[in-house]
Amino acid sequence: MGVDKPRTSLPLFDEGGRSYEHPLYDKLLSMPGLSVGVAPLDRLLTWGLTNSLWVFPMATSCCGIELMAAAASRVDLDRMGTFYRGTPRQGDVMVVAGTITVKMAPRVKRLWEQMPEPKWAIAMGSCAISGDFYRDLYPVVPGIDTFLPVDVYIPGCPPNPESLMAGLLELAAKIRSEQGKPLTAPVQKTGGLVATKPSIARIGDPERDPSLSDQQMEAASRAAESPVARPAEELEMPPVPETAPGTVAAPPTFAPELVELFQAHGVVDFPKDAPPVVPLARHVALARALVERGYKQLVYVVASHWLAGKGRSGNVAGGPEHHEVAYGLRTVGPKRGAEGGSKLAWWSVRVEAGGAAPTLAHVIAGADWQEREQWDLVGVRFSGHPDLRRLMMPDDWSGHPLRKDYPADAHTAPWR
Amino acid sequence: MSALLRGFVYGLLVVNAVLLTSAVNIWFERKFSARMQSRVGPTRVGPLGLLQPFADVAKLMSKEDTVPASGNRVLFTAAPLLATVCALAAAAVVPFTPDVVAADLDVGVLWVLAVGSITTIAIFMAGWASNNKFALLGGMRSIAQAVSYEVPLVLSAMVPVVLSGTMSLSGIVTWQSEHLWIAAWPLIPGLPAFVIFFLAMTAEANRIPFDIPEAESELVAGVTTEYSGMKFALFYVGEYAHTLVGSAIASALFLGGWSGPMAATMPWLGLVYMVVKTLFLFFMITWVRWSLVRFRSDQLLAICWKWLVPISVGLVLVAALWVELVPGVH
Amino acid sequence: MITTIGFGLLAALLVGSALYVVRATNLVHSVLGLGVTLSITALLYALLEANFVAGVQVLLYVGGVVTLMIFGVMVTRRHDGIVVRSDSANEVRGLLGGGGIFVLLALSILESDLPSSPVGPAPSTASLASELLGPHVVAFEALSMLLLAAIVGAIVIARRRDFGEPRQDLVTRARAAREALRVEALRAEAEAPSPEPAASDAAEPPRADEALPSTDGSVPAQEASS
Amino acid sequence: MTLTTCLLLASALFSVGVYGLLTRQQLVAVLVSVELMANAANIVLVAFSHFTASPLGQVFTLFALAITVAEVAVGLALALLLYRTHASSRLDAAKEMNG
Repeated sequence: MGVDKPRTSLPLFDEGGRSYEHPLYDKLLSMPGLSVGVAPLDRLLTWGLTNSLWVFPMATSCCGIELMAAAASRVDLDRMGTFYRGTPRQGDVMVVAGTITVKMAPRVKRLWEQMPEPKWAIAMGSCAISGDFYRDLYPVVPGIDTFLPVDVYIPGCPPNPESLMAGLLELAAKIRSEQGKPLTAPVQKTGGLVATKPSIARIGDPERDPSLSDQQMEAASRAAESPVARPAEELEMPPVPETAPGTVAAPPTFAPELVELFQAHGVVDFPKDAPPVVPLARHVALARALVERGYKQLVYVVASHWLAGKGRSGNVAGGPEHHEVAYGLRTVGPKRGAEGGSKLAWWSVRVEAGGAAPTLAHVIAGADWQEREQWDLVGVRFSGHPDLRRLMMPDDWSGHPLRKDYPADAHTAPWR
Repeated sequence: MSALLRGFVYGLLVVNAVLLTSAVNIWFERKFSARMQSRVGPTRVGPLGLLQPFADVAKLMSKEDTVPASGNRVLFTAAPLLATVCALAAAAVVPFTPDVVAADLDVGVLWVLAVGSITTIAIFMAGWASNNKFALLGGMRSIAQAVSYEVPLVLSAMVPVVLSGTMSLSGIVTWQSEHLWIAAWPLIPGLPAFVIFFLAMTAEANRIPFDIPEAESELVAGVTTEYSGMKFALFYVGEYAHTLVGSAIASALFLGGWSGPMAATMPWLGLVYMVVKTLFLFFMITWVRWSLVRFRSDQLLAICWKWLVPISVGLVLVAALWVELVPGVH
Repeated sequence: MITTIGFGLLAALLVGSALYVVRATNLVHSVLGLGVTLSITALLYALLEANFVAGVQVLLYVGGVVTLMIFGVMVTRRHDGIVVRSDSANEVRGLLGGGGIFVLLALSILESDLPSSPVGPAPSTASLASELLGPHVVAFEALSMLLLAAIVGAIVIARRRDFGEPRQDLVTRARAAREALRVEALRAEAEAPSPEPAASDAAEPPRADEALPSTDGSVPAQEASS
Repeated sequence: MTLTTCLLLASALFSVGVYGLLTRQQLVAVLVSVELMANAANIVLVAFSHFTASPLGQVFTLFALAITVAEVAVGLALALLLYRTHASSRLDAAKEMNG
């Protein structure tokens, strides 16, 4: 059981910055006599640009709500000629509002590339600026300036609409300050995430800003030294309680009419606060029987990963490494109130390392994506699954981030 | 030859006036929608933000002009031109005063309807040449809508034609100056026909509540999804020009055009009447746009085929009966 | 003079666009080219002082027929297959047929004695109307019946949904093909060296009776792959 | 512009339509070619109407236009049907009889 290696074959940093220049523009400016006409024209175009900044909203989370509020009454971005266009072709400013994950980042990058020049990017909110407290989470991009040339940062969590307006005014001032200079654009590279140089020096990052004070530096290095999370192997768990397994009496929380069915499918123990464990061989048959009894809605499929010697009830000496996959099914129907209501049946299966759980996708259609998610994140295999692909993580991701042996500080993104 | 020259000069005037008015109408609509939503609207450019459309155009001029790599370059470029030209070509036969009309065709109404029907092809071309699924869906919706609404549009436009006995727009206006507005006098075919023409014209111009070809919540930006820069500006202005010219034609067909008190003696007053009526209709469209929500596709077609078409057929019959039975119509 | 130049220009454009229509490899281009051809024909009508017919031509042909045809092309194609390569299988047959007919027609036209200028003033739209609704009113009414019948017939033909077999076959085949693809991908993935060992015998593979469709009616992967 | 040139133009158009009819396989493409031929016939009618100063030609053109619309409606319905039953709009696909 080897630890998945974080992927390393990703594009390098690009420190090029703004180096692209429109060839025709310089040629025009160098022609004698033209500069007289070009200057007012440039002023006119700058006037148009600064007063008609159409926003292409890239809203992924709570900042998006503030983004919407900014266009509504009371703040009204339309006062300065700004409104939102749903297509990148007609946007001038991409406002990235919200956390960007590793899977989302290539899409953001592609949308950015689809915007016509000249274009600007605004990072709105802590997550877009730096990743904020999701920063060290495995799927989160620590700030969009790792792959977009950001022009204006709007701090806040989330920033209020007035801040967004102030940011847009800042951007207009920036555009105005660039008036008369040759039109430049950042180098565009195709494929993967091409990182630009982060414009905010990050505390704790190797590239520190010399302007930071000593105190800040010290605090930052202390923070950097303390591990993000302890490796899973060190986690202490309480020992397994001595109560002998095999007590048939089901707790009152378990639906009484199902006890017999579960026993018929090889369940010997009904723990009080955990799902009963069903042998793998009877797993699908039990699910089918439950479906026939009206338990038709798949509420959850939750898998957990246990290292050798660990189990769901504590340390198990000599216990094998395994996954435990819990399923919950619910009745659906018109009955309501005390007599009817929705009833829940739950159970789990143990999948030893290297094994696979038979899929329920053919019994309950909804199991398809849920099992995909569990495979993607926890790494439990489902045999016979029609479409076992990555769901949450990028397609080329390797490893399963919620496995216990996944390095807690594994920096899987290229900018780490 | 002088007729050609006159047509050229008037055409140039009319085109520029329509485009300028469209630009101002964009400003008006933004201010108006802001008022409807407790907002303020553009304030920063010019007095009351009046220069906002011009700032937009200045910006769009400086934007990169993108053409989808797998799209069809020729059709992609031709589509916004065709759409705008069709909208402006219809303005050629609009009588602004008894004298100011670029081309007084004897089949003016037919010309307007024929040119208007080509706009659909332009929109479809845009959608197809973009090679974008949203644009294509918008184009297909546009065709379904335009083919349907063409029918009540033509039929309701036939009511003034039947009543006045001419297909020339200035002839129809002259008839109304001798009688009354068609929307008012033979009240029964007149007023419903006006309402139907107005609705169908709104649908042809793809304005809310008939804007399913560019339903933003479903289709990103509809057929204009892939358009940027000046090509998008052409669509943007062209849509307003289309609406404006449609309003002008509706007011000429049903609201008496330049006719009004003292218009016969003072031609400039006729121009004022015409402009006021046109802008009033445009204002109505804007008002409807910011008050109503969008119809579903099936509702849109159901309204057309189950209500507007049968009613307008009946209206044409009533108009014919009116001409036959009431003395002094012709 | 202007008429002659205009006619020559229109004729050249007309024949050129018609050639484009029949030669275009893309069906949508072909239909749009037809629209251009018909618009130029309308201009020709205007040159022949038939304004009303020109207007009807644009309204009906360009606005109606071409639009309908575009719609027809779109609904008979799936989204990615809009580019329809229309093949010119029998080039020789076409050239012989078209060329032969043209030669025959041209010879007979050139042999005939035809007037070179109008014998009188062009007919007005009013005379057109009185002709249409006077002597030819029966044909006019019959035509409206024809149109009605054609529309009803078109709806009946196009709306029939009970073709059953071929269509369902398509759907079932598509679904089976998709399932087979997925199973194939899964198998390839299981065989490829992965960080974890491949699925072993510890987990019981779903038995055949377990794999039958139950509630959702989806096709089980085992059947689809066979 | 004489009647002869008009007729020559119409016959050229007609021949182009025949060429398309004989070379094309797609049902919609065949419909397009038929449209071209009908259009040529209409040109003849309008030309005769102009040079004989009689409205009859234009009247028949209007009739022909309406008939063409009917033809296209039915033809497109057939194309749709062909596509549904044979998953293709090629005329070859419709060779077999189906009761």
